[in-house]
Amino acid sequence: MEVLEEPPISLDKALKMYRVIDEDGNPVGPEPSIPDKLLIDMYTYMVRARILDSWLLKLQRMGRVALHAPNKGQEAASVGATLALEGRDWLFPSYRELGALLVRGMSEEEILDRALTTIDDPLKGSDFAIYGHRKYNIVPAPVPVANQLPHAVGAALAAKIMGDDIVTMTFFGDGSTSRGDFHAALNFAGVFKAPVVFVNQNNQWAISVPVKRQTAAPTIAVKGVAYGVPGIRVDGNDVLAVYTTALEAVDRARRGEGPTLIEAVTYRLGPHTTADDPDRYRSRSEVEEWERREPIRRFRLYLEKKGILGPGDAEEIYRTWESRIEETVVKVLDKPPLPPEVILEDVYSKPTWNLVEQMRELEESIKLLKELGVEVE
Amino acid sequence: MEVLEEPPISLDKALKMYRVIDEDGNPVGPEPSIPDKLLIDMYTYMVRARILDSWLLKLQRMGRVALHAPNKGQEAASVGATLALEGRDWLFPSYRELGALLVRGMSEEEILDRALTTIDDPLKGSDFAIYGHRKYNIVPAPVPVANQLPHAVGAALAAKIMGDDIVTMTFFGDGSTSRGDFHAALNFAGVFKAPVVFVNQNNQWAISVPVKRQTAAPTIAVKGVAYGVPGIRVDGNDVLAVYTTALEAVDRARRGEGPTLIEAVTYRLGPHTTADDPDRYRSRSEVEEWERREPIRRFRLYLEKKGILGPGDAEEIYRTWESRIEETVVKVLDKPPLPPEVILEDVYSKPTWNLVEQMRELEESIKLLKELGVEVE
Amino acid sequence: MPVMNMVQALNQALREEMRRDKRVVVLGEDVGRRGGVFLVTEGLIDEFGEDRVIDTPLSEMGIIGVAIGMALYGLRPVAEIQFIDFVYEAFDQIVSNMAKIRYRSGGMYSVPMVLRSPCCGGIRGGMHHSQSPESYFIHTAGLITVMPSTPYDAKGLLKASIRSEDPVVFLEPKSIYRTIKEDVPDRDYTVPLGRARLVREGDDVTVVTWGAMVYQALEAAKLAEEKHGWSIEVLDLRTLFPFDKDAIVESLEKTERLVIVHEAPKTLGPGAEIGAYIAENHIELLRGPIARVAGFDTPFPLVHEKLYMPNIARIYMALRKVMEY
Amino acid sequence: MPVMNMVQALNQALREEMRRDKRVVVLGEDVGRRGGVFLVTEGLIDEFGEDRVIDTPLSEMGIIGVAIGMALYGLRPVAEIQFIDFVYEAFDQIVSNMAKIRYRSGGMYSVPMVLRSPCCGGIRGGMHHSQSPESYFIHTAGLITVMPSTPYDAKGLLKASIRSEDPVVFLEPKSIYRTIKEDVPDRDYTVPLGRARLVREGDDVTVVTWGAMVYQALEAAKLAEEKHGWSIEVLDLRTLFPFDKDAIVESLEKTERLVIVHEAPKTLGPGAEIGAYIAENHIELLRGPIARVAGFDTPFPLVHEKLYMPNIARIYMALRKVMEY
Ligand SMILES: Cc1ncc(C[n+]2csc(CCOP(=O)(O)OP(=O)(O)O)c2C)c(N)n1
Ligand SMILES: Cc1ncc(C[n+]2csc(CCOP(=O)(O)OP(=O)(O)O)c2C)c(N)n1
Ligand SMILES: [Mg+2]
Ligand SMILES: [Mg+2]
Repeated sequence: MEVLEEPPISLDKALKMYRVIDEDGNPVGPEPSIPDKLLIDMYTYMVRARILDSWLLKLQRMGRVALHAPNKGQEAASVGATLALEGRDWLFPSYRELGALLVRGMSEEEILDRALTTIDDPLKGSDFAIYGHRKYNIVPAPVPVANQLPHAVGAALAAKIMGDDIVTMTFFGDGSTSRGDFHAALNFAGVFKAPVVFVNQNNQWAISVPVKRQTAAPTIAVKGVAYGVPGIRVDGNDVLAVYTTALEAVDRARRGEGPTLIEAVTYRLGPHTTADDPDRYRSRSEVEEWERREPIRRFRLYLEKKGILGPGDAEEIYRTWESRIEETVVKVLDKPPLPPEVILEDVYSKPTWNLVEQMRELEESIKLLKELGVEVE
Repeated sequence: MEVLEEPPISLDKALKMYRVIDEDGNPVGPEPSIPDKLLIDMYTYMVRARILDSWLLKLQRMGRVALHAPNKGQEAASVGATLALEGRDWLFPSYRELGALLVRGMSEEEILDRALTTIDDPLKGSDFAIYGHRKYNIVPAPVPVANQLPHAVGAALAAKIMGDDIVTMTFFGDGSTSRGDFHAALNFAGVFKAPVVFVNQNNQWAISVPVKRQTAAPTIAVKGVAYGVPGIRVDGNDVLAVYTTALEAVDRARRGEGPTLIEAVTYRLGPHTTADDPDRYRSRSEVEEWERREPIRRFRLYLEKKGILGPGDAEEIYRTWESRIEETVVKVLDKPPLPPEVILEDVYSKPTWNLVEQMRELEESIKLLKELGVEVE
Repeated sequence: MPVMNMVQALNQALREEMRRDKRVVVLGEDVGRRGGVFLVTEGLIDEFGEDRVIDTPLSEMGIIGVAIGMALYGLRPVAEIQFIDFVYEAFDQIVSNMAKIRYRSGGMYSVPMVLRSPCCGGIRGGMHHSQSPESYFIHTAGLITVMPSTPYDAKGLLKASIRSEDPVVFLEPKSIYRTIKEDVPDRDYTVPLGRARLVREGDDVTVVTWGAMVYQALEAAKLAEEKHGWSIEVLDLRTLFPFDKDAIVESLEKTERLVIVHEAPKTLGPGAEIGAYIAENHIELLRGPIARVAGFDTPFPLVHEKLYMPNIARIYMALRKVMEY
Repeated sequence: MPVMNMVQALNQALREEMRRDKRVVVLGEDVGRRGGVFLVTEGLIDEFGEDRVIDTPLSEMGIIGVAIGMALYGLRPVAEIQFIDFVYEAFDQIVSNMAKIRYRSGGMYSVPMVLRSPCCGGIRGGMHHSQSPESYFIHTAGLITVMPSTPYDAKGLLKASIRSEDPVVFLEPKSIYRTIKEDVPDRDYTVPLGRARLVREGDDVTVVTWGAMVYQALEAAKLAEEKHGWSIEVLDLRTLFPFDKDAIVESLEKTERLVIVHEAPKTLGPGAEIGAYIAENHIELLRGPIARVAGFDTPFPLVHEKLYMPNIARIYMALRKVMEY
């Protein structure tokens, strides 16, 4: 470390908030040039995520999904950021990124199979609220928050070492920045110039803890300074701002210039999870204020003002996906569940002897339960 | 988190390096007004630390000390910072702060009892390279680096909660900033405005890892930004700079204005520990360059130029303490060792039944070893 | 005496201890306004304020590390880990400090704190909201590990833990947070650490268990009695370390048969220590093999958790094994 | 065949595997220029460069978390923890991810990595440079845990671990890093995971042990033979999980007496599982009680470590106990 006489660091981008359109869909500065088709795709992904989210809520209330972490209000961040990736890139999501999964190519059916742990669940009955699929280079999220951050860095470094032209992206919440994993991941990424993009969804709350109680830093983006990682703060409810920022970050990473920390300022409009009661800790008026800023309406207004969506188009998109997704739900609800044996599989590449013994115990116990006429589930 | 339009943060103090005197002991700006007696004390503490350090090295080579982490070159940081504390304040050192222990009032004899694990070892044969004493509010350092940081924050918060007018101070190295404990501690301190002073001894190396490989941040002090904790970078080989900065930070904490992160830029002139061989990873010329900046010579030149030390005074101080410490070493070398039973004590407030059983096993085994005529130590 | 569930009993224990002793503070994620995700700390912030009921940032390492510092200074912190499955980030602080500071300081410093946390399965919590990691704590010298199975014990054991001079890991089986209700005295009492509770008397087999598994064991005992007339004794260990070896031995002197039931995975689950302890010190008491019924040696599954956890069938199979040897 | 110590054998294993497979990378604190504090990785950076021999920042959580990410992507990382005593910061990554990713992803992703680390006592390393925490790993489903006791095995087991599709915790007993030397083939070979090694044949007692304790057990066996003519069999477990139950049972069929020796603290040390396993599945083989000789249930002490660790006297006492029952 040298004696520095001139501060070479500007915190501007980490403290101000970048946005492309305002809360009523009016441009506030130069607009990125994005093909209409992509703009409509963006919109559609957000709508699909919103519909799927509300279904998962419903299915949880029906007892068919163990737990769901609502995405409502945060669609722009996950859709906008993920659209900046190429198919070959790797994604390390958290539990609140339905939009990202869709953008990567996961279908509603695959997501629902997962959530309902049907026989087709690609993760074979794994934990709740986590999604992933090798086909789409999505690594299933761990529930302990921030755990995935060092993984994203490691995968990025691995790609770099192997000479693969791959970028990784990872999502995490404001609360997650307090964890050691965040610290380690940002630090390693900075030191090794890993081609990784960190997308923080600062949705203002970590369950009941407001971001002011999470950190005394003025923003999340500014934390990048501690790691030599550029931090950029964007309006996370402005899908255009998120997309253009992510695109730049992904390009930067691909060019070998290292990681970026993007703070997408957004808001969780729903409860933390289906097990939460937000009225205990935050005011209705705060929620209402953020309802007005929600990303889908806002982007729709923009697209309509620009004439990219004509009258009725938005409703059409909504209705199309509403009925498609409903059909999928019906189909998935009908699938059989996973068989009991899965609970003893995939611990090792081959079952160890204790698991072989325990498989016998499991089978015998199932038989006995039948004999006894006892329902344990 | 609000949308900030004006960056309110200045990184100046975290990027530039504060110093009072240059490498030849000439003032480079306004000098703090410090009583002569205190200046001489500062000097004396540093000299005592230096002498004790070289004794511990020798004693390790003699096989009487298990391991020592040399302090040479870093005396100004630990002495200067600790002098800012009041007696009632709490210290959470690391393993390289002999000067801090002396400033707090620990005697050479207590330190040597510890290092040699004599019958009088206040920590009863605990780990090596750690020192502490309830009498002086010094909590013995854990060897896993940075572990003590959250403790310092917790103690500071406890004092605040109990309404005690107490500040805590903790030391740690540049490498230690990569650990989760650093992250958690700084974050909690920032959020809760804990009355704690973090003193980072940036001695340029974590064993063989240079600070550039430790973090891509331009300085350690700048990391404070991530936590809303003011970071100040000082010349750690300039005891006056360290002292005045620490004094301000301690005052700030005492006034309830929260924590400070001080980066003391210094250099470890010796090996990492007595088990290390620094020639494997760093150049002699680098070491020589830093030899010229070493804090004791530099401060001595200052004191002599100011006439605070007269001709021969410095030699006198050195000789006095050299012989005093030698006497102490001789005395301590003669003390009997700790008895074997200590290894089963202090696990719980009262021994649990398994420890009672194991005490019997230990006693029987010692008897048997005698019978067998086997020496196991 | 009011009827309470375990959540209410724990809440009352905290409240009474905080009233009794100003040094008792509560900290953790969402313990304040939210009252904890299971409402164990509900209302405490209103009575004791933000200084003593502290909503922390999302850092288990920070929560435990800071609580240790508080305890060192002289407070009696009760740190909540939201689910014990998230405790691992704090493992370094627990193993290297919470458990070792007394030893490291030659008895000069101590860390009288409680780490309390909901544990165990049975609520469809999946891999990271269902774990029973008590083995990690039991193996760590310097810690006391406790798990109540009733509201009465929950209150009394938590109070004893808060007053303990040693650090306590206090595990709360969340599946019975609200399902078991009983009379709980509205006044101060403690349940001593280190002592098991005889839940059911019997002559033929000793079942050692704890937490929610007590109720599974009781069901299996009933079944075995109905089917075969076997008389099953059930011991609730309550304190997992230091465990009440005398109670186990006393029971075995009568039954000569041992079954251990726990949710934690079998391999090096707490049952291993109990089994080995008996095989080492009291093998003459055993008529035949011991049996362990435990969580399988896998991560905790989201699906089929009732098959993963010891259930009536699996416990009954073990009883049959030791009886028919 | 060249004579090597364990450090040289490990170094050669790494070198050969890195030559054989480009996906093998090494990362950790001071593993590059410094060659590791015990020189196990010495010279690797010169041959394989900074991309494959990575000096990391001082963060165990980062080392393991990043290694997991590398393994997910397709590398075969060998992550060094400088001393296993410092592994606990990484415990969340180990328990929640390294051990669980295969399960969590329904077998879609895996983490073929090795966490290697010097362990155990005997070098006056004190509380945080001497620990034997293998129980934590053995109890964690999804991990394989290995500890060699000879240079030959060290090389062969490390190679097998690097090639394993499952994550391996590879513990190296540092006190015998340089004290034991033997012929080690200069060519490629592996020692299979999961199989014990018969170190000494005997008819009267089976001693199950591993790591540096193998040599203590051999000394005690010699003493017992000299003093009483007892014939002691010594099994080196080598893989601590999944452990070679068949080898233990086969030996017990002959000796009918079991002593387990390990440095890890006794309570829920690995000996608990071995003891309980036998008491559960093969109690008919036992003539009398088992015995465990283990580290005491305390933090590892700086002073008197040779009294803390199993030594000839304590092992001999156990042999006497099982023989004289
Ligand atoms: C390590 C860990 N601790 C606690 C929890 C329980 N928990 C689940 S989500 C959550 C809050 C996360 O907040 P944030 O990171 O902001 O993400 P958000 O839920 O707002 O999307 C908590 C405390 C957890 N999942 N992991
Ligand atoms: C958690 C942990 N990991 C590894 C070590 C081994 N180790 C001891 S000191 C050290 C380097 C510490 O560097 P720094 O924090 O800069 O302090 P310095 O030694 O330079 O004073 C390392 C890696 C340790 N003590 N603790
Ligand atoms: Mg959030
Ligand atoms: Mg350093």
